[in-house]
Amino acid sequence: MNPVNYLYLAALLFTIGATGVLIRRNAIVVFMCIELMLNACNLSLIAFSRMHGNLDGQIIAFFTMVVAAAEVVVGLAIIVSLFRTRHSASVDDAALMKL
Amino acid sequence: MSASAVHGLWTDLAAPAAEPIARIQAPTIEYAQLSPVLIVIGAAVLGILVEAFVPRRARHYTQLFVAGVALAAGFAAVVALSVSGYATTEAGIAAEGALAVDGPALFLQGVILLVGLVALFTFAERRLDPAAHGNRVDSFAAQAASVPGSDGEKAAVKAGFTTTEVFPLLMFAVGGMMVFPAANDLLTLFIALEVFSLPLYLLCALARRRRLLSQEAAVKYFLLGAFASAFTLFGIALLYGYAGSVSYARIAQVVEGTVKEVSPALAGTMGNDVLLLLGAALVTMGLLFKVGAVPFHMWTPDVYQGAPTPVTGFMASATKVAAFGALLRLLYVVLPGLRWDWRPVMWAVAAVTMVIGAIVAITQTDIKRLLAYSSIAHAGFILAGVIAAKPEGISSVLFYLAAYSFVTVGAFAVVTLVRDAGGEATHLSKWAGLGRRSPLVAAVFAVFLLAFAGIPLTSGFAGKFAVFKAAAEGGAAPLVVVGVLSSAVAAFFYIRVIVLMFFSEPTPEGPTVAVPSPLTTTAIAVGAAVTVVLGVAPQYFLDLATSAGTFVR
Amino acid sequence: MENLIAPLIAAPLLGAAVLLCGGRRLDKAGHWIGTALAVASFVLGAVLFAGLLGRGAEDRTLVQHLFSWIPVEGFQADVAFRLDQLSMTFVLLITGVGSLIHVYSIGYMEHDERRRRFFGYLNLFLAAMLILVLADNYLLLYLGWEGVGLASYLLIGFWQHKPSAATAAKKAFLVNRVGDMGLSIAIMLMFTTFGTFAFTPVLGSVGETGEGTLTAIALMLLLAACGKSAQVPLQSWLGDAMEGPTPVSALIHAATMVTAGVYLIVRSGAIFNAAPDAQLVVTVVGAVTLIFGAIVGCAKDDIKKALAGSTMSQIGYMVLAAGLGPIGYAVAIMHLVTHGFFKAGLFLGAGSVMHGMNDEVDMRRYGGLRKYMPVTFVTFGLGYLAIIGFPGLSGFFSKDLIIESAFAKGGVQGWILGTVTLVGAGITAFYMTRVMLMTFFGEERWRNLPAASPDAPDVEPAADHGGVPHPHESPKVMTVPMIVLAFGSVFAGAFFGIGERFVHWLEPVTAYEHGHPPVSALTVTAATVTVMVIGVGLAWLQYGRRPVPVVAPRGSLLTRAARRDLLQDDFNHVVLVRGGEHLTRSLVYVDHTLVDGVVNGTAAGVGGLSSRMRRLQNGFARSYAVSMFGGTALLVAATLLMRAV
Amino acid sequence: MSFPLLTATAVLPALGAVATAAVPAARRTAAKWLALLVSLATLVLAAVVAVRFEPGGARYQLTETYEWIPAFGVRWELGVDGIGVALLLLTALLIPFIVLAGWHDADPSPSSPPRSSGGHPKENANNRWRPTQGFFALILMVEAMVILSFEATDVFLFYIFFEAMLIPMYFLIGGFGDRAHQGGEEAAATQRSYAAVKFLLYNLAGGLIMLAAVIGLYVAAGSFSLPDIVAARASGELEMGTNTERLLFLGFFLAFAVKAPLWPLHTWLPNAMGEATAPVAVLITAVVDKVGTFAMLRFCLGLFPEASKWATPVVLVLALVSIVYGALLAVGQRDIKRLVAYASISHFGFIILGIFVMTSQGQSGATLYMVNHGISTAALMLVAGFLISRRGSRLIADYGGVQKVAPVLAGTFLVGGLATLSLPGLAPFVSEFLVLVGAFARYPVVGVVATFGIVLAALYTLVLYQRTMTGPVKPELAKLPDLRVRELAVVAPLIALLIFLGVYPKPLTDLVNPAVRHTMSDVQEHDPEPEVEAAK
Repeated sequence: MNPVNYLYLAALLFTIGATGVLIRRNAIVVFMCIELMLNACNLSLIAFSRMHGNLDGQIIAFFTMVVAAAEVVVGLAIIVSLFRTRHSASVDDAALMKL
Repeated sequence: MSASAVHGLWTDLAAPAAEPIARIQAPTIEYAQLSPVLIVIGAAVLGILVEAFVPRRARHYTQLFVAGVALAAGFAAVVALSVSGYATTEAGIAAEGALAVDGPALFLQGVILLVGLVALFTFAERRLDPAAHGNRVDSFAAQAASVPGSDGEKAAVKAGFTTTEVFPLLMFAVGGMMVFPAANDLLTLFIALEVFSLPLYLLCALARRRRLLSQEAAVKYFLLGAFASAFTLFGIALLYGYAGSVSYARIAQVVEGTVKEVSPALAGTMGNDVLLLLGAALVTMGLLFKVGAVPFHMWTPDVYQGAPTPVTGFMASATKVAAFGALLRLLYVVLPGLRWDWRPVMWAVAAVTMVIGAIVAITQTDIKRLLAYSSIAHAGFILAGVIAAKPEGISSVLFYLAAYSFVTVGAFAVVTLVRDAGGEATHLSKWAGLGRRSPLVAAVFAVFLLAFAGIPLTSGFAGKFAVFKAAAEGGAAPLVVVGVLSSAVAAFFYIRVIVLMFFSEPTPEGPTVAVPSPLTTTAIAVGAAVTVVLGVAPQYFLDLATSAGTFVR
Repeated sequence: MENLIAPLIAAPLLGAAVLLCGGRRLDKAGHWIGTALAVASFVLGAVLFAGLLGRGAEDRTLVQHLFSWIPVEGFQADVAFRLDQLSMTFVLLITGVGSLIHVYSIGYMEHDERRRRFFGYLNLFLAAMLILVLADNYLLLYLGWEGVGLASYLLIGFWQHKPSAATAAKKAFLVNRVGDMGLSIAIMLMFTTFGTFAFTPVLGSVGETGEGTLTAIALMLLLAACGKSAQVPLQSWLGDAMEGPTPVSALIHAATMVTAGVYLIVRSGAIFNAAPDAQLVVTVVGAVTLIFGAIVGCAKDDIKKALAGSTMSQIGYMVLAAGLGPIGYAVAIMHLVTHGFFKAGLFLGAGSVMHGMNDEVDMRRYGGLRKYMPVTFVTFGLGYLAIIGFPGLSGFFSKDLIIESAFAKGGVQGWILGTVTLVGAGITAFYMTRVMLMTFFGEERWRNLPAASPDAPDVEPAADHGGVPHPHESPKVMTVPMIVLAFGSVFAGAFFGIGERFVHWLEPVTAYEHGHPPVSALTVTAATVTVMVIGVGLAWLQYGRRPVPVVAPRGSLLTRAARRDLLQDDFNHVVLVRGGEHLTRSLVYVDHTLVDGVVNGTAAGVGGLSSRMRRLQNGFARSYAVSMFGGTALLVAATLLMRAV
Repeated sequence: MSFPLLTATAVLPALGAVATAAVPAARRTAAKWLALLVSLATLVLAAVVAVRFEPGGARYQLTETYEWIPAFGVRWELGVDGIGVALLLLTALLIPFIVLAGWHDADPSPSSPPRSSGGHPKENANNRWRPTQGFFALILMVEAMVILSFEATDVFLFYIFFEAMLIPMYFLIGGFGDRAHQGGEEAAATQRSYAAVKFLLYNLAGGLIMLAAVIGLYVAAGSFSLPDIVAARASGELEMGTNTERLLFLGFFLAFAVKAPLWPLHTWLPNAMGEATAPVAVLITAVVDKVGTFAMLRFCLGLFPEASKWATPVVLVLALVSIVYGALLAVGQRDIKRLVAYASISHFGFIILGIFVMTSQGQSGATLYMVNHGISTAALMLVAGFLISRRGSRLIADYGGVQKVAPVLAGTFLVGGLATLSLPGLAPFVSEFLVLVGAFARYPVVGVVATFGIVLAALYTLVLYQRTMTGPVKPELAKLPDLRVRELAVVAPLIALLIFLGVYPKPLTDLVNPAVRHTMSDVQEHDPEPEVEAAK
């Protein structure tokens, strides 16, 4: 089938992820949405790689996974520590600094 | 996509399979040219080992030593490289096209290394906070994992724990920042971005005082940073899709249409400018986020305020340097063919950034937030230079970055000194009459403020003049006018601080100025010295920036 | 010989410098130094006069060029002096009368601890006045012009602790400044017209420019003259100027400074001759002032103010004469000189009276003083006879000549002017007789003075003046100058007038031409004398026969107006002072609210904008994300749009 | 390469400033003397410059040129023409008097214990705040920068010091306010910092707009060297578009008009002069502001002759407004120093008028005016300062009859006032009359309107004198001491100078005339010919 469709799918996923970031409160969920966006990127990368017939895209995808993993480590660390301090993982609660 | 293409694709993929495995040649790595980065990253890794094996008592100094030596060595390497001509004549691509070793890269790496070194001193400062249970403490949490105010934390403090991991984190960040402006393909760009971002996220969370703010800052910075990098990545994907490659040179060729042997697939995507423009816009957005340009600036004040002040200083200066370096390379190497598309947009961004940064800063009451907004305004000024799209543009931006980063790191170092019972006294009202209390500190800070305001005979003026001149020569006269007007506005709040420090009577319960160790003193001294030297005799550095002002492709 | 001109000026200048900078150590000798230098300059003047007489009538002009004052591209102002018959006359008058009054002041100011300073100011005045009359160009004249203004300011306000004196001084200076505006504009006009403002080239090349320009210049000069010579409409300051010590009134506000305006007009005769319209204005101004001053003189009870009014009126005569052109110039100067004598004498007499009456100035509190101060009475009386034009005395000759010349103007103008001058002569006789009678004749009203009564607030209780006065004759040092002046006021006229000595002396400068009145000169003289007698008679009827009330009766509307200087001050006060105050107050408001407000407003606006923008920074990570997302969308949209267009 | 005289004139006070600032806290008097000596030495150097300068010679003399920032095309390029020398002399002459007059202004006041830490006895002990040293150091620093801006023939160099001098001025105004203040120390502090900030923001805004123009100039002309640009324009090898020239002109003029100050950009001056100590007020109006008018003459007319002519009508109107408006507001003031400030605004109107009527009389007049106004205002303001410091009030209403108790003070005050109303025989008359004639020669109406200024000047001066010096003595003033030796030493020379320059201004005019000739040729204007060529 036409790889372009994969791109549409990727775009869709990306948008869903972005929307999730914008509308969800729970830090973890927000974070997962970001992961979703990254995966959307991966998908599009693979699709393009397929289209152009070279492997760069796929390689990038691997790197992205690693990066995502690293982000998870860092992110969870931060979020958890925040959760332990405030007993809530809502990003909206963390609004001491403003104006 | 037609079936034939698919078939061709299949054969393409099949072809290598027929080859003998032995024919894979190992990549050639120019270790000498990569030495600065390698040294710093290596030191970072070493730091981790130190954490693992060196007894707690000795860690602080060991880490300090390792990091200091590494940064110094890295700088030496940079100098050596540029002396041996890699900044100009020898400039080339290294590591299979992953990194560029050219003037801008080396210049910025040098700046980052020096700033890193100065920042390192502020990181290692242990005299400002009163000693807890007899052991000196720095400005980082005793034990990041322990809940603020919990018994665990108290115990950690009692035990005299210190988060010496900050040093390796700093080194990783520096390493990433060094790669960032040198990255010569989008993949490296992305990786470098993450490599220096993730440590910063963590560092933000490590403040010893006001940990809630610190953690909040970290969360915000992390989430928004990740969000931005997702966009960046998507942009990278689209650009790759457009050009069929992530190598800057390659993409540039495709954009300019000077590419040879066009594969049918490429022919298909090349025609599709939406891919290109969308991708370019998204990648640019990622970089603008890092430099804190409006409307991607909103994380800046919160994070700057919440993060430990030494980290803020480092972040504010080094990140800008790295990000602008990358932005320059992207716009001048990858997308020059697209100039007529991105220049107007960047015009708008620059203008808005200057104006909003300056205006919002007026009503700030927290010195760190104030400096955050000022950094936003300055991002706008630098963008004006970026837009010039001429060699002068590059060199002026390089100079500005050098000047600005030292002023910033120095200013934040001063902020660490002004303290009251609750740690640093960052609320402006606490700064009243500082000039009467300790004229020297106030005077130095005044110098930094004047440099921010761009008063002649300070580095800030030289830099501002350089970028505005470049912009004007690049035909962006209106932008220059906007620039001067917003710097007039900006002058107001810098002056306000000076008024506060010198002309208003000190409050009885006002802050005290802690007497720092030689470390912070050096940091501040270096900052001040660079500020004055670059203001009075900038010629040498301008020449440096000019000679380093050409990208390799 | 011209080298003597500079020393002539330098002498009093030196005196001023020494006395004013010398400090208290000079208090003892100050007045002697001042007087000596004044006399010295008179002697120099006499020497020069002798020298001039030794020359032919045509080359009696000496020029001393000292140095170039303001050398600028296309602009030459020199410090150069020019001594000719005209300025010579003035030099003698100034230094002569000046010296006398210096002597007089030694006695008059004896008890003032600031006598040294007083003499310093007097010397300063002499120097400035000499510069004024000796200057070779209008700019230098301007220097002297304002110099005398300054001296007059300092001397009127000499008793600065009296607010009235300070105010009077300020008023005098300001009104004069208005006149000075005229002079400086005139000079500018000359510069743009002739490229210079030295007498010879300007007056020499009058013919080469249009009448319009000349009229403008002339009118501006007239404005200046009005200021200095207290002519309507700038006369208001002279009355108040009487706040100054009496010798000052005698020297500056009677004999010399106030006549500077006449000098200016006569000196610029060439310009006026070429601008008949301006001349007409001059005569009108003169005529109006003549009557105005006379009327004021009739109503004042303050002896000095009465004399001031008379001065105004007499100068009106001179200005009128000067406005007649070549017929009148010399005559005007002649009257100026004679007036210098008798008016100075009168003032000194008044001063002597006040000296003996504890500085009382209200004539209604005098009376019958002739027994107590005979010398004063005689000298004053001679001056009186002179001013009313009693046949044979100096005033008779000069004033009569003016009246003749007025008629000689010819046509309707001639008749009108002539009549005015005649009437003026009558009024003069009236008010001077009034002064004479109220002061020296009648009952001795000063013996039993009422306490201040609410119905007459302007009457000061006698207590203010230290009880009942003991009138006595003044010391020699004061009487001698009076005698000398009286001598002058008796014989000067005859000396000048017989055989037209004076006008012939001035002819080379002012181009005298004999006027031909429509009626014979004899008739005019007869008319003058008759009018004079009528005036005296009326005055005697009112003030000689009946006793003079100590408290001024309410009097007719005209009288009351005249007492208030014909309401001109009130006009000034309402229009200029009040209006000015309102203007400035509103401007201060404007400056603070509008001009400053705009800037502060902008600042406030930016501040408000700032605090409004701050609200976007609401601390919610998600809203930041929204802004990023929106920003990205914009970025993308913009980029695509760029390509689209 | 001969001795860099001009550089020396600026470096000397700069070093002096550093040295003065370095004097230890205890040795306050030493700092004062050091500052005085340095300023005198600078005066000597300035005198040497004046002697070495040949009026007939080249336009810019004693020139020095060193590379500074080639990347910006900036050179350390100094040179003086007659106007520069005149103003250099004025500056160098006034500073010693300012120092001497401000002798005690920065002594830590006994009342509010050292202006440092509000009542921390412990901290006062090791208090490192040294107001006195700072005060005199700042004054010298200002002197150095002003002198450099008079000497710089490189636009950028000029700009740098034009801007940089704001900072020390700012601290002088804000840091060392007038002790004689109604409403106590608190109000004083707030008012003072308001004035200082206002001063700085006005000038900084102007300066930044000028910065844009400076950059634009470089883009347009490719050089910062004033002589080069002027020459290139004269020879026609440098063509600016009309609009470019006008925009650049506006950029420059705005900055100078703020500094000068020209209506309606004047409102910072009264605040600044009112709140600052009298010597600092003199420094502002007599020295620093002159940079603005000087720069109009040298840079606006020199660089943009066409645009200058284009703008002339508007500028003239604004100048006239300044003259009348300033005078009227001076009449309406209740505060002595603010009165003098508004008077200065009126006078600056005259100066600008003289510059822009484009006649040699006008421009010579304007230049002389700068010098004379400097001296006269210094005399008036410093005496006023002495008076104020005695009574501790700036309100005219608080005075009266001073003449009786302190005749010398009153006398000097009067002379200063007479100079302000430009009485003939005193220096200001010469310049004012030249300006008027120059204006009248080209625009008669303008000349006439400006002439009203002389009446108003008389009004506000004499009213001030009458209200403060004459009348019955106010009881509070009964014990008022007369001028002391130090104060007399400040005032007497100034007055002597006023009289001398009023009677014999030739030395000055000789200095100025050639420079004016050059400027006139820059703008390609000729004086209007007189109607008739009078028989000389």
